[in-house]
This record gives sequence, structure tokens and C-alpha cells, in this order.
Amino acid sequence: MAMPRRLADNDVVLKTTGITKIFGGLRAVSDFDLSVHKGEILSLIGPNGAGKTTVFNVVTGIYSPEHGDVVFLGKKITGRKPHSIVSSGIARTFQNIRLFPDMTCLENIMAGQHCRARSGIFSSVFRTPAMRREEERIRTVAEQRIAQVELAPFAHELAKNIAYGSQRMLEIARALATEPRLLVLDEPSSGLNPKETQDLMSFLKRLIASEDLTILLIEHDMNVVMGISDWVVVMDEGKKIAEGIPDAIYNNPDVIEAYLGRDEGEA
Amino acid sequence: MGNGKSAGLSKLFTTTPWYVPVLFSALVVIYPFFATDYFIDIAFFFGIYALLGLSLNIVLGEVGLFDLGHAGFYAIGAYVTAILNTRYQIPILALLPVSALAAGLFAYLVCSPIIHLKGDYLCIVTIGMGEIVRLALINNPFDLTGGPNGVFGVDFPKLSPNLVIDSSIEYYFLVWAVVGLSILGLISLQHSRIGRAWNCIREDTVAAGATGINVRHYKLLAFVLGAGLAGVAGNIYASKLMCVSPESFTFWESCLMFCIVLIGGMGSIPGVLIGAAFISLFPEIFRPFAMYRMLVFGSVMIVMMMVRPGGFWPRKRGGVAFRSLLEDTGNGNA
Amino acid sequence: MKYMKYVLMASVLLFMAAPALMAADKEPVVIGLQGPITGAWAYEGQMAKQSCEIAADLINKKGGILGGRKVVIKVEDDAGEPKTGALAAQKLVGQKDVVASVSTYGSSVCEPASNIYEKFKKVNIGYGVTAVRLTERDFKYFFRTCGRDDSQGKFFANAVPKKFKAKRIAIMHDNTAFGKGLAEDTRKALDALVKAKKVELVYFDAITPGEKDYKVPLTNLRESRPDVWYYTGYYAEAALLVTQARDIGIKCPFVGGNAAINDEFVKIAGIKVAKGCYMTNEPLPGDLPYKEAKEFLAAYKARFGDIPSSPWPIYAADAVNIIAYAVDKTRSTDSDKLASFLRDKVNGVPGITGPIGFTAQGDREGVPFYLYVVNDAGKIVISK
Amino acid sequence: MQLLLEQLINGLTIGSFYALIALGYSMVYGVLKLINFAHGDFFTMGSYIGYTMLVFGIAAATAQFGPWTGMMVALVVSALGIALVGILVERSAYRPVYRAGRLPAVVSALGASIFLQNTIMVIWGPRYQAYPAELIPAMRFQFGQISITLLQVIILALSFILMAALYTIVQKTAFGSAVRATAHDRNTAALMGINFNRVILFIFTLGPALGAMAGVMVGMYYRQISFTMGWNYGLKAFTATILGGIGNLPGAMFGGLILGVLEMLGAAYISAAWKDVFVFLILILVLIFRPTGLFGEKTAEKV
Repeated sequence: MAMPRRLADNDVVLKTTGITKIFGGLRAVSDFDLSVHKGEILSLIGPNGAGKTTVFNVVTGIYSPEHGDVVFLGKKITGRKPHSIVSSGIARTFQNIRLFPDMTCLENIMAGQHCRARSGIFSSVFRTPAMRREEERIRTVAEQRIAQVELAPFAHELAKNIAYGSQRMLEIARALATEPRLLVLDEPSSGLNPKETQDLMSFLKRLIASEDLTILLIEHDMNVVMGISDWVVVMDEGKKIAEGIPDAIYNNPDVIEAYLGRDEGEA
Repeated sequence: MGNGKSAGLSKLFTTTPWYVPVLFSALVVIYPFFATDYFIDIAFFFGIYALLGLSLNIVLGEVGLFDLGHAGFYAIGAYVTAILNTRYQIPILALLPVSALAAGLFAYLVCSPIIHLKGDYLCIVTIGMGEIVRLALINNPFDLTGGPNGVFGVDFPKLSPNLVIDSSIEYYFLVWAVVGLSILGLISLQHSRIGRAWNCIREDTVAAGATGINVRHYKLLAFVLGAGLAGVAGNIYASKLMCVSPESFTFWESCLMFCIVLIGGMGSIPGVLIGAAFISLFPEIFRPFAMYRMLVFGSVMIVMMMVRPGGFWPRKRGGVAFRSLLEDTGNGNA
Repeated sequence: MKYMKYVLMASVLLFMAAPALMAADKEPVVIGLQGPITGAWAYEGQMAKQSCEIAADLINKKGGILGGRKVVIKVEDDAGEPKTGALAAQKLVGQKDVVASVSTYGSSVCEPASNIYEKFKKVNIGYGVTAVRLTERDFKYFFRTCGRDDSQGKFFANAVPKKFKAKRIAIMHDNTAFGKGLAEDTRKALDALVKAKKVELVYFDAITPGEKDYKVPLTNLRESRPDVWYYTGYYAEAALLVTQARDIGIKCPFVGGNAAINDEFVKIAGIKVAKGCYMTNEPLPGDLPYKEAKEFLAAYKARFGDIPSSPWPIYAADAVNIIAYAVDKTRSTDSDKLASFLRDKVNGVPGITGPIGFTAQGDREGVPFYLYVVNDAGKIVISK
Repeated sequence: MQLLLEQLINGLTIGSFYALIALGYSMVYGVLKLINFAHGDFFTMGSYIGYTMLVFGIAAATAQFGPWTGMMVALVVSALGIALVGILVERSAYRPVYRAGRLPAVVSALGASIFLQNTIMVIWGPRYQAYPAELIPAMRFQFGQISITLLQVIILALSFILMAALYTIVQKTAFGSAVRATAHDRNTAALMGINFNRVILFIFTLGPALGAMAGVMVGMYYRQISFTMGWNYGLKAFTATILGGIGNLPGAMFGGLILGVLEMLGAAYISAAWKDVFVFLILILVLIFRPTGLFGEKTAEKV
């Protein structure tokens, strides 16, 4: 349904070349190339254990790859620490939601603004005017983001006390608060009911339309993948086996084999 | 220890009723005028433990790093003060920032290589660090620390040549003024991006990194600040007792600080005060029990944890009780 | 519940009236005792407490002081730790009825405590505090009934090399305030002999107390081939050291400092190992020839079954005695009067540990030392 | 060379005490993730019970049946007694706070440690106590240049038998695998029908009992015990546990032995006074390069 918006002349936001990650002899990701273009929603799919999350972890700096490079907005970011990759403009969420459970929802989002603030130890202790202005700004951004995901009524609830679906949205809002250019979502729809999944899809569509943003996501729910992706990359056993517009992928025999051949039960 | 600049801070006390800090400050100010020197001295040591508790609370309460070697930083502060004062006659108050810096620098140097360790592994390394400091003090390197005798003849703090802090009540106000200022500073920190970053690391280290927080930097910062504050406590302690010796900085002392934070409630400043009160007042109250008093002390610690496992005054956030890390190990080591 | 109020009021009244009632029966003279009742030195602290109580009992049996007032001991625990010691001292000086204090066992605890006593002008007498520096502060109210580290060191230098015809001397300490102090004072005292090439100091090192295995430092000691070996620490380690030394073939005579050998030492090391071990010591309780000592020890034994196994508690008892004596003679509880009386007028006053007198600095005058030896029956006797 | 070998044997002897104590730490940690600070005091109390048995309780029996019987009785009674104490402590101090998580349990454990230590002081008095002399004939064996005492042989043999026995129980029996399963994942183990309370009972019986036997052996070896000694041994044994990789039983055993040997070598070739500094430095270095201990599994965190 979605028209292939992918244009060759659009800027490449993220490019990985030949990344390889090995765990104790097992090649979780092997010689993997990926280009994400500006303004698109790219879905990375594949059966369990295909290495999708590992790719994400390499891109976001949680793992350092054995080989290969990650280039973001023209700069090499391979092997940099997660926090510095966030500052350069990549934000992510986790497959099994990782919020700061004993902090309030608003504080969770405010934490996202951390990398966009500068106040140091002295200005924080003495609450200098500059620091207060900055706090005010952090708070404003956080309030906008919490409103954007429609969680404002829960701003002062502890993150662990809100519903599961809301926690997913909160995590996305926290990622957005870091002011990313690329949003990396690891199975955002998992655990959501059909209604919440629908809401999520329209939320992501609105997001991409309204902000200068690119989205890279791992998804198992084929409805979501087909519904919102501009481009789909299929992984199996650490390698890319196919890529293309959603419709093309849907009918690709290799992909069907990868899914049905071995690992039917999932998704 | 006025609440003078509380105008800007008032909104920070969102979850503690305003009258609690006001009443407490008033009590602190009035108390010594109605107490004997003995009770003032108890309150002085309460203040010292409050400082130590606050300093460990940064590391343990705010960031969730298990530090059972905090007495090492305390010792560095006390010994730097004692040595520089007795050898070079540098005034005690001038040494206050020096001992804080020395302890902070020491923390930076020793913690840098070990900061990546997790949970109990970090815990044993801090224990080892604390023990190394204590053993080094006993072994008298370069004839500096006076070995097991320690360093004696430490001076009184002098505000001016005529204004000497030498009575119990003056020491009391000195320590509580420092406690008061530290609390104001720490409350500010709790409500800044630094405090939030610390809490994020405690809640989920990986997520904190993925949210743009420089985990290593903020862990180190917590250690350095915590050590610096412990160094300040060491400075005041050294001049109060007029001598320092290694038996004041044992592993047991680190354990007491750990208990202060947990008995009070992790990350909670009023909690730290309550914990420090318990640790310093309890053994004094039970003096008449002589050899049984530590027996009682031990059992009460157990009972406290049964009755209030989250501490006496857990930190509140948004009106909901704050019980971090108490639930489970979460992302602890495997 | 209604009665509760009356019961409460009655007990408060009674409580308030109690001092008055007691005053009618002649107010007692209260002497403080600050010592390690808990903690690692609890053993010493508790014996000191017993000794002071016996001393007070004996005074009271003879009719008390100041024409019939009784002596009462008020104990404060310092846990053998400086901070607790400062609080204990502060507590004692805060009590107006405490005329003077016996304080305390350990030198590093005594240091901050005696500062407090000095500031609040209260006479305090140490009973186990042998660090030299304590009386070098020119305090007005600080005294001690025990000797100093250097008196013992001097004794060692004078007597021991001669006795064993020793040329090669080894000194080992335990890095505690006391043990190291004694070791260094002994080294100083030996200096003249070393310069005159009469003796050679072949070993001077520390062990870590609280350990159980000393084979390594002992091996080094063995390699230095000493003629005599002086250990200045405590009995707990001394017993292990001698046992393990004999195990690895160190045969030279062992001389312990005055904390190294006591009945516990013999019990732990066993008679076979302990016999023939020497020590430099003030006279042990049982060897004190004075009639005061016999009387005191008889009373102590009657109450507690045995005499104190370390010399220090006796000094605590003598501190009580001398305070009571001063109060009685000056007919005053005024600290200034007591302090100047102790300093100037007390001389050769008979005590359990012999005649008591103080130097201008507050040190005990003339603490006698002896060389003791463990005999074949495991008894510690004066060496002939 | 002779010196080195002698120090190795001395180091192994101390190391085997550390190892026995470390096993108790490691088991409790493995299952409960709790640092049981009271464990050092189990060890001390065991030592005192052994002392009482040897000095009073079975003096007559010893006279009649020889020192071996006395020693065995002291070991067994002390182990049983401390197993009981272990269960009591678990029931009264730890069980009520498990639910609340691990940190309150740390405070509770410290409280239990103070309580036990002072209980020992109240019961047996604050003074050092001495085990009877010549309990075991002072025989020596000569191997070339090195000599080893009979007592050392007994201690080493006994420790290794105990460790082997524990290892077999944990690795080979059904109950042992229940313990391991619980240590690995308590919830899954519970789903598989493993009775958590019985596992707890097991570790709080065996751990303290091993510690108590180490206590009796320390008493026989050094002949001198004090009520505060558990703190020091406990700290060393905890260090050994971490050195070996926490929660890993063979790791704890080797950690203990390595620690004992390191300590002796540090004392012999560096300085007796600085040997503990040396030991802790080695520990820190090991952890910097192997953050989960010598034998700990490297765990990549699942993200």
C-alpha cells in the first residue's frame, strides 16, 4: 500500500558496511551492509536469532563490531560509546522495555534531554540562572513530548506503575526527547493489543511526516511492517538475504523460505 | 545553617512537607542551648555520621554503586588534614577544601580503572581499596602517617586569630553548618540533570547509556563527590579529636555508613539523617547495658530491616514511595 | 489506666528524691572509670572494672573517706576506640559528681579523651597508657600510674644483653601503638651499646597482629641469627610466635615485653614451649611484696576466683586508691587542688604496686622492672 | 627453594581454611545473591564450640579413647551445632527480609554478625581462649628438605575430603542439581517443582557446618581463638569467593587456596606488613582484567 518513497538521491543517514559481530565463535552478524535514507521508515525483519537486535546494538554502540564500519551523517561512529552516539543523533528503544522504573514518567523523558544540556556540577549545585533556564527548557521539551504520546495525565506517576502499552510509548517519547535524527525502535509493537498497534502505526506515520526524522525498526508484526515501511531489509543467520519495497519482500521466495522453512511459529 | 536561600529552593521540597526541614533546622539551632556538652558531642558525631551518610548516599543511594570502602576516603581527608596541619601549620579551615580535593582526587585515581565492575565485584574492590588505605596508614609509608599511633596534635579551626572553634558547641555548629550546606547542595543536585543522570544509571545502566548519559563519567563523578564530602567529614573529625589513628577508619566504619543509607532509605536525604541518628545515638543511649549494648544494636538492625525494608524515610517521587533496587537485582551480574 | 498517671508521678518524685535521700546517708564520692568494656580489648577493660570495684570496696570497708563517705565507681565504655573514648570522657566530665577519672587502657584512645579531661579540668589517671608522648604535653590534670615505654626499653638495654651475653639482638614489634613505641624506645636505649660496638641490632621489623601464621617473618628472623629475641607486642601473638619459632628451629632466648607474657600466654603456647621464655615487666600482681597488694589480691580472688592475669588492672586499682587518698587528704573534690596535691604532695604513698608518686609531668615515679621467666611448672617467676 | 616449598605448604593450609569458609559464602550468594556477613561469625562460634568440647565436654572421652576420637567428636558436634545456628539465623534474620530484596538483607546480615560476635563474647568471655596443647602428636614428616607436621597433613586431608564431598553432593546428587538450578534461576526452578525452602535449608546447614569445621581446625592449628577473629577470616574468605568467581563452588575453593598461597608468598618475598595490601592489589588487578573473577563465566548482558 505504501508507495515506495525511496529515492536514490535522498541523503543516506546511516550506512553500515561489512559489520561482523562474533560471540564466542558464533557469527551473530556477518558482513552486514545497510543504508538508511533520510526521512524513510526502514524495517529490519527476520526470524528469531537472525541477528537483528545485534545490528541495533552495534549501531547504537552497545556492542563494538569485530569488523566493519558504521557511518552516521557522514561520520564514522563505529565503536563509540552509546552516550556519544546518542548525542550524535541516534536514539533507540529496547525489545523488552527498559525504562527507569522508579522515576516518574516526566523524569524519564527529562533524562532524554540530558545530552542536549550542558549544566555542570557547579552550576547545578548553585542553581545558576543559566542552569535554571536550561532546566526550564528541559522541562518544557519533556512536557511537549509527554503530551505528544498522550501520557500527560501520568507525568508524575512512577514509570513502573503505568500500563504496558503506555510504557512502550513512554520509551519512544524518551528517545524522542534526545532530539534524534534517527530513531531506532526494537519491536515497538510487541506486547501491544491490536488497537494499541494501530495507534502506534499512526503515531509513527504522523511523526515521520511532522519531524526531520528517519526511523529504523525491527518488527515481527507483518501488518505493521507492510503498513508503514518504505523499505524492508530481511536478515537470516546474520546475513542480509533480501531487501526492497514491502510488496516485493512479501512475495520474495527466499524470504518465505527463511520464515516458513525453519521458524514458522514466531512473529 | 539558615534556610536563607530557600526561596529558590522551596519548590524542590515538593514531596516533603515544608515544615519538616524548617522544624528540623530550628531544632538543630536551638538544641545545644539546652543540652549538656556530652549531649552536644553526641549530636556532633551525629553530624559527622550525617555527612558520611550523605557522602555515601551519593554513591550508593543515587547511583546504586555498592561502596563498602568509604572509610578509606574519610581517612584520606582526616590524614591529609592532620599531616598538613601538624607539619606545616596550615590552618584547619584552609585544609577543609584541600582534604575534600585530596579525597576526591584519590577516588578519581583508584576508581577510574575499576568503575566498569558490576555489583558485588565493585563492592569487594571498594572493600579492598578501603583496607589498603587502612593498612598503608598502619605501615607508615614515608614516615608520614605515624603508623598505628597516628598523627596527634591537630589544631583547632580558627575563623580569625581570636575566633577559635574549640568548644563542643562551636564544633557542633561547624559540623551542622557543613551538613546544612551539603544538604542544600545535594538537594539542588537531585533536581538537576546530574541527579537525574545518577538515578538513571542506578535504575538501568544500559538504558541510561542508550539515553545519552555518559555512564562512566557520572559514576566517577559520584565517587569523586562522595569521597570529597567524606574528606570534609574527615577534616572536621581530625580537628575535633585532635588526633587521627587507623582504628577510626576500619571496614566496620564503612559498614556503618552503608547501614546509615539503607536504614534511612536509599537516595533520601531525610532518610540519611535518620540513619545517622540511629547509628550515632543508639549505642550512646544503650551505654548502661555495657557489654550487652552491641547485642541489642545488632538485633535492632535486623528488626529495622524486617519492619521497614525500604528504609525509614524512603525518597518520595511524585507522591509515590520510592523503593529502588529493593525489588530485585534487575540488571545485576549473572 | 487511670492509676498509671499516679504511678508515673510517684516514680518521678521518687527518682527526683533519690539523690536527696542518699545525701542524707552521706553522699558517695564518685570516681569515673573509662575503659574498653566492649571491643577487642574487652578482656582488659572488664578486669579493670573489677579491680576498681574491689579497690573501692576495700576503701569502703575501712570506713570510706572524708569521714565515712563511700567511694563509688562509675564505668563508661570506650570500646578501645578514639571516638567512643571521646564521648565517654565527655560524659564523665559532664557529671558534676564525678571527682576524677581513671582513663584508660589504650594510648591512642587516651589522647583525645585526655584533651577533654584537660579542657574541663578533671583529673584523669591512665592505667595502661604507656606512650611517652602523653605526658610530654604538659597537661595539668593528666597522670598515669603505669610506667612509660621508654622506662622498659632502658631496662632492657641495661639488663638483657648482659644477662644472655648477647651480641646479636633482634627486636620484633606488632605495629600497634604500644608495641611499636616500646620497640623504638628500646632501639634508642640500645643506641649507646650499638655505637660502642658492644651489641649489634640484627633484626628490627613488624608483624601484623590478629594474624595466625607468622612463619614468614620468623624465617627472616631465623636467618638473622640473633642471640636474643625481644618481642614488644601482646601475648596473643607472642604465644603464636614462640610456638611457630620453635617449630622452625629458632632456639635463642625469647624475651617479651610487659604485654607479651601472662598466664594466657602459657596456656596458649603450652608449658613445653613457654618454659624458659623471659619477659621484661613491672612486678606481676602475685609478686608484689606489699601488704596492700596481698590484701587487694585476696579480695579480688575471693570475689572473682582468680587474680588478674595482666598487670594493668592493678594500676587502675591504684589510680582509684590514689584519687581517694587525695580527696581524703585535701578534704576537697576540687580538681585544681587534687591535681596540685597529686603532683607535689604525693610521694611514696603506699599502693598495691608499691610506693606511688608522680613527676612534674604526671608520670609515675620509679616504676620497677624485673626480668621474669616461665618456670618448668608454667608459672611466671622473677628470673634469678 | 626449601623456603618456597615450605611457604607453599603453609599457604595451602591457610588457604584451605579460607576455601572452607568461602564455600559457605559462595553457596548462599549463589542462591540468594546475599553477602552473608554473619558467616565469619559462624566460623568463630564453631571454633568456640570445638574448644568447649575439647576442654570440658569430652576431656574424659579423649583420655579414654585417644585424641582422634576427641577431635572427631569436636568437629562433628561443632558442625551440627553451627548448622543449627545457621538455620536459626536464616529463619530469624534473613527469611523475613528476602522479599524486600537484597540490600536490606545486607544490613540484616551485618546486624546478625554483630549479634553473633557479641553473643560469643557474652558466653565465652572476651579473653582469648586456648585449645589444649598436644592434641595431635607433634609428628613431622620429612620430604627431602621440607618438613610438614602431622597436623598440617590432617588439616589438608580433611579439608580436601570435605570439599570433594561438597562438590560431589552439589554436582552429582539430585538435591545438588536442585540447588544449582535454584542458583541459576530461582523462578524457573520453582516452576519445576523445586522446593525453595529446602534448598535454603540445605545451604544454611552445609555452609555454616563447613565454616564451623574450619573454625575447629583453625583452633587446633593455631591453638588460640578470639571472639573477633571471624571478621578477618570472613573478609578474606569473601575475597577468595570473589577472586574465584562468585557463586561458583570450585571457584571458591581455588580462590581460597590461591589467596592463602598469595598471602604467604607476599609475606615471604615482599613484606609481612604489606602482605594484605599485596593480596588486595592482586584481587583488584584480577578483577580489572577479568571482571567476573578467575573462574567466573563471562556474561554478555542480554540487551
